[in-house]
Order: sequence, then C-alpha cells, then structure tokens
Amino acid sequence: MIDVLKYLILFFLVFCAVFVARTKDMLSAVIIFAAYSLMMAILWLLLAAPDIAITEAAIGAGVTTLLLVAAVSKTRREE
Amino acid sequence: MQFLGSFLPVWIVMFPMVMTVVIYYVEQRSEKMRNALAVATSVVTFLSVLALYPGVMAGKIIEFELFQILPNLAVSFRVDILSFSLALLSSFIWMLVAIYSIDYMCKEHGCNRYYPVLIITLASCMGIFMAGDLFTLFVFFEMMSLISYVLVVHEETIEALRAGYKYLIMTIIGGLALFFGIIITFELGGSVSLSNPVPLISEPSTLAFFAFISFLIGFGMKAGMFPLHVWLPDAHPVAPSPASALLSGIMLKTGAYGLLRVIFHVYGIEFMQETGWTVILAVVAVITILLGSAVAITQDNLKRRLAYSSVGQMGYILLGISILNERALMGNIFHIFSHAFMKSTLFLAAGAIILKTGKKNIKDLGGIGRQMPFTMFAFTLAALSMIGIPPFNGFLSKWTLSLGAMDAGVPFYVLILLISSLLNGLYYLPIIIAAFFGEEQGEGHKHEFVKINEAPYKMLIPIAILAVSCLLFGLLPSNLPFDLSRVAAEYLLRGGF
Amino acid sequence: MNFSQHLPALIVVVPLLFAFVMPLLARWRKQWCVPVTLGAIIFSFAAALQMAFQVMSTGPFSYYMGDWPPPWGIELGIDYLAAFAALTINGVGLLIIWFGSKDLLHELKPEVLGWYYTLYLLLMASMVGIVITNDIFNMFVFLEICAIASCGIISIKESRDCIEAAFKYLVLSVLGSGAFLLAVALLYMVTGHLNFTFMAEALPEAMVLYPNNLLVAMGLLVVGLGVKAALFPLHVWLPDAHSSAPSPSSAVLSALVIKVYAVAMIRLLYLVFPRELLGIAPVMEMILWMSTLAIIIGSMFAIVQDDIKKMLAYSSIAQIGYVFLGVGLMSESALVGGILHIFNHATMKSMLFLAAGAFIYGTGARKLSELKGIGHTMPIPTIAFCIGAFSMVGIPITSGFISKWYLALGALDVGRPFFTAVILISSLLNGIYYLPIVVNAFFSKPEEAVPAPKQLPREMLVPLALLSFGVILFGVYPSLILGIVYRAAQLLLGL
Amino acid sequence: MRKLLVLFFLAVIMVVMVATVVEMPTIGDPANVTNNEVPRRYVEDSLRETGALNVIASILTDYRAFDTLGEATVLFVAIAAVLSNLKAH
Amino acid sequence: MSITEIVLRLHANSYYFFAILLFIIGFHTMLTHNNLIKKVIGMNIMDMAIFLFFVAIGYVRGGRSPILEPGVNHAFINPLPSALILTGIVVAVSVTAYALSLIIKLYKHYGTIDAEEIMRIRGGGSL
Amino acid sequence: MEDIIVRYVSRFILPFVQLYGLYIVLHGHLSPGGGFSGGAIIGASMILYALSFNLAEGSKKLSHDVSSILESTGALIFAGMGLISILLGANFLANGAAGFPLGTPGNLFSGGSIAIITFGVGIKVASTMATLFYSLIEEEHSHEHH
Repeated sequence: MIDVLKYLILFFLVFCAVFVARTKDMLSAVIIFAAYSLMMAILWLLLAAPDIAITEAAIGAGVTTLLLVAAVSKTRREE
Repeated sequence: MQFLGSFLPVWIVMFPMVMTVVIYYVEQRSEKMRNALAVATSVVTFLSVLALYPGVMAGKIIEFELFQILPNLAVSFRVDILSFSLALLSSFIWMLVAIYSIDYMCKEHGCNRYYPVLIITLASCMGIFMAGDLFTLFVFFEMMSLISYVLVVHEETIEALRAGYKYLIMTIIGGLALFFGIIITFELGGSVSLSNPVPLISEPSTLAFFAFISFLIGFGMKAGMFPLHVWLPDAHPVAPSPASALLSGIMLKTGAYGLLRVIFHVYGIEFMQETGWTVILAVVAVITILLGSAVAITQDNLKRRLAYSSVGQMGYILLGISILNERALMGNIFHIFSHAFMKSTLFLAAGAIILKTGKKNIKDLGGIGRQMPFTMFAFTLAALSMIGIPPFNGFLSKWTLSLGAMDAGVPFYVLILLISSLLNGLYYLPIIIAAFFGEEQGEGHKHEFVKINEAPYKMLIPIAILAVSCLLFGLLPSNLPFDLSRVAAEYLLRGGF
Repeated sequence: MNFSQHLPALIVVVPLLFAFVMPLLARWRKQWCVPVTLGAIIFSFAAALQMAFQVMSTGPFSYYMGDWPPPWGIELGIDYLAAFAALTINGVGLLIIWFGSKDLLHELKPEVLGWYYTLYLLLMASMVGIVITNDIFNMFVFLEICAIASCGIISIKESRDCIEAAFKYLVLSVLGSGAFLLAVALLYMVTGHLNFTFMAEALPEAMVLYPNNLLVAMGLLVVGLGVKAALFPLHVWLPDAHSSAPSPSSAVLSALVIKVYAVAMIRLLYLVFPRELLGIAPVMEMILWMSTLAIIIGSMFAIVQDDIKKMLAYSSIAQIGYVFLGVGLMSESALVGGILHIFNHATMKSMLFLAAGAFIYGTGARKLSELKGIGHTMPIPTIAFCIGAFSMVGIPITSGFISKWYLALGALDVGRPFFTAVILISSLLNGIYYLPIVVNAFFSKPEEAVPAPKQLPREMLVPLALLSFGVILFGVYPSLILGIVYRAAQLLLGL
Repeated sequence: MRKLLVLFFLAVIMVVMVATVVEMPTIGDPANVTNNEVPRRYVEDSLRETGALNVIASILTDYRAFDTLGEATVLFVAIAAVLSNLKAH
Repeated sequence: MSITEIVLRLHANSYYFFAILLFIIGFHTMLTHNNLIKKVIGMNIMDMAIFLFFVAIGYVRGGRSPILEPGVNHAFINPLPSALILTGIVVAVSVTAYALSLIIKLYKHYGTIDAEEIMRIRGGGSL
Repeated sequence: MEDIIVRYVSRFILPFVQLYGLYIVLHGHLSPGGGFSGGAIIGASMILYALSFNLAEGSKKLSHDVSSILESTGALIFAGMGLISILLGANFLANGAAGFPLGTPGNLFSGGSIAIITFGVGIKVASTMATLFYSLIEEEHSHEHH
C-alpha cells in the first residue's frame, strides 16, 4: 500500500518536473512547481521527516512560489 | 682585510645600484652633477675591479654568499680570473662610454632616463660576471637584458619600438630557456653553484641534453648566435651610439661568458668531449661567422653593417668555445677583449659622425675622412684590426684561434677564419677608402675647402684611447689582456679550480 | 578564559557579526562603515597571523564548535594549509578593501555602499570558513555564502553587463554547488560521516564495497569545485564576471575567491580520499590535463583581448591552471609551487586589477590602446602594474618566479619535463600580452591629447605600493612563507 | 544540434548514476553504515545533553549550530545581494 | 547482474533512482531552456531532487520521526540528513530570491528574459 | 486584489496563521518545526497580508527600517549566543557545556540556548522572507520604465 503511494507520488513528481519544462505559460509552470514542492513535502512525510516536510511546505511551496509569482508578474507571462 | 676582500664583489655590484638611485634624485636638481656622478660611479667601479687584481692574479678565488632565496639557491658572488678579466674589460669600456655620453647625449632627449639606466646596466653586467652560481647569473642576466631594453628604445621612434619589441620577446624566450636549463641542472645536480668542485652534471641523459640546448638558446640568443641573431641587427642601429657600443662591445659577451661557465662548470670538459655536443655549437658558429660577414656587405646603414659584423665576430668567439683546447680558448678570450675594443671604437666613431653630420648611410660618407680626420683615423685603426691585419689585436686573437684550431686538427676552421677575414675586408675597406679618397656627396660642397669639424674632445678621447689600445695590445707581445686570457684559459682547462 | 584559543571561531564570526551590524550602520552612521569594515578584517588578519604562528610552533590544532567532539559536532581544523590560506585571504582582502574605500565612491551609487561592505565582510568570512572547516557539509554552507556574496559584489554596480555576468556566474555556481552537495550525499552514504578525518578513515573500507560511488563523488567534487574555480573547460563565466565588476570586486574575485575553491579541492582530494583511490582513478591525470589546457588556452585568449580587465580575467584562468598543475603533479615541489602560487597570484593579480582600477579611476580608459603614455601621468599605478606584469611573466626577484621555479622543479621530480615546458611556454605567452602594455605605458605617446588624469588619493596609492613591495619581498625573501607552505605540502602528501 | 548534445551528455550521466544507484546500500536498511554512532548519540543522548525533545532541533541549534549560523548568514547575504542589486539600478 | 536483479535493486533504491531522474530533468531544464525563470525553476527542481536523495539516505525502515518522548523507546530515523536538508532548503530559497531579482533587473534593462535574445542584444557570447 | 471577500477572510485568518507560526517557532525544540519553518510561515502570512490589502499598506507594517533592524537582531541574537558561550568559558555556540540551564525536557522553557536561538532564527527568517518579497514586488513603484 505504502509502496503504491510512494510510486504514485514519485511518478507524479516526474510528471510535474517534465511539465514545468514543457508548459509555455510561466504562471502555470510556477503553479506546477508549487505542486511539485507539496508532493515532495508529502514524500518526506512518508520518509518520517516531518520537520523538513513542514519547512518545505512553508518555504518551498509557499515562499518560493510567491517569489516566482512576483517575478513572473514583473516580467512576461508567456515563455 | 679578509672580509673586505671578499666583500669587494658585492660592493662592485651594489655600488652602481645605489648610485642609480642617487643619480635619479640628483638629476632633478642639476644636470652637471648628474653627469659627474655617472662618470664618477663608473670610474669608482673600474678602480674597485682593479683592486681585485693582486688577489686574483695570486690564484685566489673570492666567494661571498649574500643570502639564500630558497634552499640550495642563493644569491652569491664569486670572482676568479675569468670573471675578473671580463669585469675589468667591461668596467673600463663603460667608463669610457660614460665620458663619451656626456657630450653625445646632451642633444638627445630623455637624458634623465639614460644615465640611471646606463649605471644600473653596469651593475647588472658586473653581477653577471661576478655571479657565484647560475641562479645569480640568471637574475642579473635577465635584469641586464630587460633594462637594456630601455637603451634600445631610447629614441622612441617607430622602428626603435618595433626593434625593441623583437628584442624583448627574444629576451624572454632566452630567459625562459635559461630557466629551463638551470632548473634541470638543479634537478640533476642538486645545486647550481659554480664553486662545486666537480661538474654539476656528470652523466649524459636526455634531460641533460635538453638543458644544454636550453643554455645554448638562452646564452646564444644574447650572443647573437645564428638562428637567434635576428634581434641584433635591428636593435643595435636604433640605440644611441654609446649604447650600441656597449650592446655590441660588452653585452654580447655576457652570452659567451655564460656558455663558458656552463660548459666548464655544469658539464665539465671531459663530459663535453665524450658526448661531442659541442659540434652543435661549432656548426652554428661557422654559420654565424659566414652569415654575419656576408650579410654585412649588403648593408648600407653604417651601424647596421657594424651590427652584422658583430654577429660574425661573435661567431669566432663561439667557435673558440667549441674547440675546447687551451690555445683556442685563449684566442677566444682574447678575442672577447679585442672585439670589445674594436667594436666600441667603431660604434663610438660612427656616433661621432652621426652627431656631427647626421649621416647614417655609407653611401653618404664619401670624403668624411677629410672632414673628421681624427675620428676616421680611429675608425680605420679599428677596422683594420677587425680585418685581422698584423700589428693589431684582431690579428693576434685570430692567430691564436687558428693555432688552437690546428691543435685540434681542424684546419677547416682556419679556412673559415680566412674567408671571414676576406669578407671583413670587403665591407670595411670601401668605407675607409671612400672616407679618405672619395668624393664628398652633395652639390654645394664639391670644390670648397673642407672644414675640419671634429666632435668635442670628451668624445674624441675615449675613441682615441680605444683605438690606441687596439694597436697597442696587438703590438706588445705580453700585455695585460693577453696575459689574462692565457691564465684564464689555463685555469678553465684545469677544471676551474 | 583563554582568548586566543577561540581564534578559529572568532576569525569567521567577527566579520560576520560586523556584517550583521553593517546595514544598520549604513542607515544611521554612514561614516562608520569603512572603519568598521577595516577593523573587522584587521582583526581577522591578526587572528590569522596568530594562528599561523601557533600552527608553526605547536602543529595543527582543531576547534570544536559548541564543545561537541568531531563526529557529532563541527570541527574547525587549523592545519598549515588552512592557516596559510586564511592569512592570504585576510591580508590581501584588507588591502583590496582599503583601496576600494575610495575607488568605490566613484564606481557605485552612494546608497549601496553599505551593502557593498556587508557583502564584502560576508565574503571574507565565508572564504575563511571554507578553508578552515573540517566538515564537508559546513564547507557546502560556506560555499553557498561565498557564491551569493561574490555574485552580489558584481551585480551591485549599475550596469547591465554586470547583471548579466552575475546571473551567468550564479547559475554556474549553483550547478557547481549542486554537484558538490550530491557528492556530499554520496560520500555520506558510504561513510556515515561528514568530518574529513572520519571520512578518510572510513573510505578504504567503502572503496572496496562501493567503488562506483566514490568515483562518481570524486568526479562531482572536481566538477563542482572546478566550475567555481574556473578550471579550464568550466571557465565560461569568469571573463565576463571578472571584467565587468567594480575593480575591487574584480580584484577580490580573481585573487581570492577562485583560489579558495582550489584550496577546498586540495583539502578534499588530499585529506579525504585515500592514496589508493587517487591511484586508480584518473582524476589527478584529468586535473593535470585540464590545467595544462587552461594555462595555454587562457593565455592565448588573453593575448587577443583589448579590454584591460578582460585580459586580466583571462590571465586568471591561466594562472589558476598553475595551481591545479601543482595539485595534479602530486610531488612535493609541485604542491609547494601550487600552494605558493595561490598566495603569489593573489598578490600579483589583486595588484594588477587595482592598478587597472586606478587607471579607470584616473582616466576612464579601459582599452589597452588608450593606456599609451600612462606611465608619465600616473607613475605609481603604472610601476605597480609593471611589477605585477614582470611577476606574471616570472622574471626573477619577483614572487611569480619562485612559484614557477617550484612547479617546474616538481614536474621534473616526477619525470615529466613536458609540464616544465608548458610552464615556460605560458610564461612566454604572458610576456606577449603583458609587456606591450608596460612598454606602451612608458614609451608610447597617446594619439590625441588626453586630459590630465584625476589625482589618486592616498588610500588608493598605499595598498598598491604595499602590494608591489610584497611581490618583490616574497620574490627576494620567500622563506617568510615558504616554511608553512612546505609543511602544508608535506602534511597533505603524508610525508 | 546543441540540444542533442545536451541530451547525450545527460544520458551518459544518467547511465553512470543508475549504475551507481544499483550498487548503493539499500534504503532503510538498519545495517547501513550511516546508522553508526553519530545518529545513535543524537537519538540516545540529546535529551540529556541538550534538553530538547526534537532531535532535529537539537542538532540544528546545538550539535551543528555552526551550520545553522551559516544558514542564517545565507539568508542575510541573500537580502544584502537582492537589496543592493535592486537599489543600484 | 541480470535485468531482474537490476530492477529489484532499483525498486529497493527507488528514491535514489527517482532523485537522480529528477536531478537530470532539472538539469536539462536549466541547460536547454532560454527562459531565465524556467532556468530558476529547473534549478529548484534539481535542488529538491538532491534533497530527496539526502533524505532517503537517512530513512530507516520502521523508524519514526525523531521527536523523543521521555521514557518511551522507538526505532528512529537518522536525524542528521534531515537537519542538513533544512539548511539546504533555506540555501535554495536564498539563491532563488537573488536569481529572481537579477532576472527582474535583466528584464528592465533588456526588455526580455530570453537568454538568447539577451545575448543577441549584447552581441556574442553564450549564457 | 481589491476583492472584499479576500480582504475580509484574510483579516480573519491571518492572525491565526501568524499565531500558528509563532507556535511553531516557540515549540521548535519540542515538536516538529522550528525557527525556519515557523519563520517562513510568519513571513508568508505577512506576504499574504500585503497581497490581499495592498502593498503600500503592507510596506507600512514592515518599513525598511524595521525590517533591517529585525534581520540584524535575529542574526545578532544567534551569533551573540555563541559569544556568550565563549564568555561563559566554553567553546563558541556551546549550550550545555557553557552552563545554560537545560531545564526539564518537554517544558517550554527548556533546552538552554536552543529556544533563544530558534527565536532569533524565527525573527530573521520571517523578516527576510517578507522583505525579499516586498523588494521584488516594490520595483514597480520606483521604476516605470517598461
């Protein structure tokens, strides 16, 4: 069960990573990246590391995403 | 007294260096003072070298280690008979050139640069001759080469800068080759000291051969050896005449001196005879002689012709080194003396002509002998000596060299010397004949009475002294340079101890 | 309480502390910025000096952060190399920022000056941290501080080239850090330790079990640090970054920052990896050839440059090659030469960049062709430039000669005269691009009349004079630092 | 062309890394070399030695506090770099 | 080693394998994309992959997160990698923030965030 | 971002978010989380405040002076604790060895310097995150080039 969840998340991560590269809209790329970060946080919970999971959720998915959004809003949205 | 004696080499090197700084500061106040100081420095240096005479003639070797830079690598001084001979010669000619410069340079720009450079070059030259190890020799060699760059480009014309650039690049190549040679010597021998009782490298190996080639390139570059002489005919003509005299008369000899040191101290005479590496030197020396003499004929610029003549004459010296027997060495060292006297005379005379008439090309020199009889007379003496006509010192050195070649069983070298003498005649005699018997150039002067228009006496006296020495050292069978050469040759063949 | 026992920590922390205070000072007490910066670096310099004496008299020592012994806590290890590098960093860094205190006034906007000093102090602290830490993850943290701070002192200048160069530098630095972190992970996985000493103990066993891991880690380390140190094919960021930055930044980047990465690599390769592994893996051979290419190609590129700072930057690529040549040859003399060259190049290159900065300050000229006749109008910087140039070429009695001597000797020691020849050829190439500048400065006249240059303030002349004096002093009397360098090389080689 | 080259380069890295991954110690195996005296002391003694329940907090702010100081400094340096960059232009 | 064995090893080390895969994808994004913000995202993906790799090293089967309860004994995971990665995350966000500020400035100066266009405007070189 | 609902919800929810962040910071030594995660949560909440109201007001809440004081203070607390350890006779950044009271495990006031350092880090991270975001977004006001 845990194995299935693990692979699900791992494949989702790869999927996100590939889609970030493929999408033309910067804002969606940033959103996909946020999803990637959140999934990573969940993966780390699976690995029994809640401290980094919280930090990743707050910093990786939260602050980094906000910063990226800020940067996109200051520049162009299309690639 | 003992200490004083061993400190003297350091003094001889350091004194001009310190005086350079003094001159640099004095010259902002007074030009007279500057000139006087420059001359005084060279005179004091000459006298200090002379003070070494009793000790050195008694067979003593003065050694002094100043300080160690790296383990087994020190700045040290060492005076033996060979060092003494060359130091004496250089400081003497330097003194005359310094006197000559006073009047010659007064019309030139940038004297404030010229005099300090002149004096510090003297210091580095003394350093080369009195170096106690190859490293010190290398340091002063680089110093002299780089500083004399300033002398070469003194005029700051386009061609001077171009020649200077060539000179600089060649100097660096030479310096790096020397570095390579020295570091291999250090690696194989563990030291680069010249006072080692046995030669530093004892076994032939590829690395040792590389080192030999590097030394040949490094010192040969300075000596104007055949494929590396290219800078010389460009650099000597563009420099001011007193500087050309020093470049040709003294600084070329440092290359020959270095080769002597390398052959006798680094490899040793048996080593050289066994491996036969000197053949390389002999081949390039022969090419250098023939090439220098032949190309000189085609040159029209007077100083350029003299420069090519220097290339040829350095070939004699290199040939003498390659033969490796006593009489050849003696002739070779004596030729260092002779050539210094002759070539300085010629360049200084050429300088006087350029200063008074502004004529640089030989085709314009017709009748100059009537206008400047004294200068041209000195020129003639030196030129005849150059050709090798008997009572002059040029004859004596060539004669001794030929005897050495015969001793070594290579009469071929004698033939080369003869051919070269012939070529020398071909390019010197026309100048002399044109100067005394030729028609003066230019329309207006054709029938006028020629006014004697000699250079100032401060320039004439050095020329005279040098010209007379050419004659004197050829006439007297036992004179100081000849004795020194003999003792030095014996000393070197004994293994340098 | 023995104060001097805490120096290894304080040498890093004191600049950090002052860096933390600096933004406040810049806001409310502007005039204190410079003295505080200088004071902090002087303190670090004194501490480094004291540490160097200590290490020379009593041997290497270590400092346990938070009183936790090594495998658990972070250990700062002061060995000969670390003390030597810390001394170099603080000594040269002090002179550079002293010069910068005036030069920056005209290169930067006044409102960012405080930030410059902050970044500079952080940079100094992180560089010292990199060289003295004995913990590989701690080194990573300092590497990151160093990377951002060194990009920061480039992008602080108001010019779009600077931003572009800083971005390029940042991206490649991050790649390098990523590779480094991955290497840390791989090493930690098979050794279970982060401390150098403990890793070195665990590695022989790990080498039998997981050889691939170690080889990959080693490759990643060399690439990761090589990118930051601008080892040859990874140098693409350097010319832009070093030439567009403000002059003091160029000086500190070229003279110190890339060297620090080299020191880090030396420490990791020699202290952590077992001899046998260095033996099988062709890493040393790889470094050797990369550095050879760096030496030759860097010099070749430098020859064709027209911008003086760009030329100096390309020359740095060649010079870092010398350091790595010493690392790769693995003989005592060569390593001495390489380590010595870290110091010598730091002094020479900072002097050259500062002299170039002085020319730009005085005349605004950056092109080599505009520097004709500068020797008459700005004598002191030109003479300093000359001495630096001679030292670069390796003329005796300058310090550049000494390091070349050792490198050449080291190449002969291991029986590879080819590399001696490489060193000599590169000296020639150095001569080809340095000497014309010197010659033009003194013997050429400018094509058109130029206005008289601005007079340099004393704060700019004194560091230049001190650095030139240093180059000569360490060329004539290298024993001053040779002792510690020798010990460092012997320790690293396990002699 | 350049893209192909990059792909090739990355493929090479991937193959090398996968070969390494196959050899690596198994994830989660308690016998792994990483589970040595270092984490043991952290887990067993940190309560006594630092008084914190959260072992990671005790590592971060006590055993390896210097790293964390470095981390705070990274944030500081980022602020300094960003602000100086934004103000300069 | 047969294919099955390799697959089994990869299954056992699946975190490592995927971490490497993500690393390569991030690296690829960073190298081939001209859009600078994409580069930054790629950089983050790459960093996260390394963090995943690191965290996986610290995992112990059946281990719990290292929050102690006085008097209770469990098997815990290795806390060291977690502590290290916390540092790593903060480093990554700092670098990202700085890179983004540079991008905003580049956009202001060049009017684009496309690396090739910037190169064209500057004339020569490569990013 | 002028949506009234967003504003209203934000006004209602933000204090809780900030309180949560503060909790995580203060309980860093007792439960998962710590200075970094808690600080980041507080920072994110300040960013959200700015987004849901407007930037001028957000900046007013955290002026440049205040943010730089906060940052320096946070970092100085950390380094200062290290120096205090030295003054207490231990090595830099020592905790128990320097004689900080470790307290009863499980208590809020336990762990010696850990809590103080975590608090310093929290301040630092929160203000840094907010400042980074503000300064990136603020660009607009000072420059109107493109």
